[in-house]
Amino acid sequence: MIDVLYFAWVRERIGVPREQVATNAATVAELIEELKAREERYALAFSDLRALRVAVDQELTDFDASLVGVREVAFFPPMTGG
Amino acid sequence: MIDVLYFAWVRERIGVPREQVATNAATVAELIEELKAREERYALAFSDLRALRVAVDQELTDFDASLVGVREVAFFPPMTGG
Amino acid sequence: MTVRIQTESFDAGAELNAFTDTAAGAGAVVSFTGVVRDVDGSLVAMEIEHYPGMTEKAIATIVSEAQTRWDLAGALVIHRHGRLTAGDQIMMVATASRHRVDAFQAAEFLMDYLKSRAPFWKKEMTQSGNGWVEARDEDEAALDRW
Amino acid sequence: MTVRIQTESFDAGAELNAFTDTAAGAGAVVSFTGVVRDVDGSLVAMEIEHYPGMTEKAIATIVSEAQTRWDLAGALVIHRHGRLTAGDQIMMVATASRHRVDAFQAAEFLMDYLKSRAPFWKKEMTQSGNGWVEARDEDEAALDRW
Repeated sequence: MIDVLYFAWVRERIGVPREQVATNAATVAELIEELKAREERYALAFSDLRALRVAVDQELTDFDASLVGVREVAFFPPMTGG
Repeated sequence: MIDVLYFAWVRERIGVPREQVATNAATVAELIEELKAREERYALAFSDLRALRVAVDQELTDFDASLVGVREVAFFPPMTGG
Repeated sequence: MTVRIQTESFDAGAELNAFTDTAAGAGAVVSFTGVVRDVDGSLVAMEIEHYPGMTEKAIATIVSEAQTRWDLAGALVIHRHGRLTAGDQIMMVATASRHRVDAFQAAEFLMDYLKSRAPFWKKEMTQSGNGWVEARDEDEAALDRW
Repeated sequence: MTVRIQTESFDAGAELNAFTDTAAGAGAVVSFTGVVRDVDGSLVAMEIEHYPGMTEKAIATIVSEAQTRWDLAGALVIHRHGRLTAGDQIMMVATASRHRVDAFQAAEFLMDYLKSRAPFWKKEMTQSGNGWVEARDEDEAALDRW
């Protein structure tokens, strides 16, 4: 089980801020494919990966990052702090 | 008559912060030559012009600046504000 | 270094004075304060969302990087989240150094990285609707200079 | 713009807050504060001499130039003269703009020009003697980037 978190419009499209996901996905990209296959709201949220960023265990990374030993994956748009 | 002002170590070497000078010098450089010829303390203060800056009527300028119509000339070392 | 993530407002002047006191002897102190702007008079509120846990880690990493690159006597980051309105202070950064160039550069570096690498997202509620503030290409490009 | 040349101390935090209030709507406020440093523990006092009349004109010219170059909602310069001791605030600059880059650049520009083009001279009184602070080549060179 991996905690999957969503922020900003990704959260709004998927409808929840976080959920636990049972997955055997080896990478973030595989996890995204699994989620997209589940329901339309995921397919919509993940339709353009260029508009998304991902953090694995609270570190910004790439979509090909491994999920081995990972507790938490977060998806969100580019950040707008400051 | 021109008001001549001195600041920082130039003031200390010449011994006064300002004085009125009767001069027919056409340029700052000529005024400096006149002052150097007066007394040793002027010769000392003006011995290395690279270490000096000049303002004419409160505007930073060069030693070849004209003194026509000028009320005030100031000599000082490079500034150290901020 | 001090990093605070909070919903409460803060007094930038009081923070600057307290920071300057702790960094005594530094000589040069630079601060940046970000204020909610109401560009066309239609802003009702700004909601700032963040990623608790990652926010603190990301900012600590950014501040550590600044401390490696410049000779800093101290660094302060305060960033609010939650609901703000026009004129509210969103965040502030302060840096102290013996050298003014170091203090300036470190503050600019912190701002550039906070903009694009700290997990905050701004949503604007306006009279004509709500929308997430989009990241600007120039903010991403600003990272290239470091 | 506000320019103040004074012997009295000032409260940088209170000045920052007042400045931010007047520049409301700007979004980005940058401040720089310079503090008297006692590098080796021997500083008794620092005397700052200036050229009344020219100082105000030179700073007004520098601030006007900054306003021409950047999109500023406001600019503040406070510079003290007279006798100061370690830890005293010497001067401060603040800039406000809609754009953080403009606020930062204008503040750095003001500092670089105040260093080398505003008629102030610092003398340090130390336990081992007194001496005028010498202008540094790097401060003069800093002007070339503008």
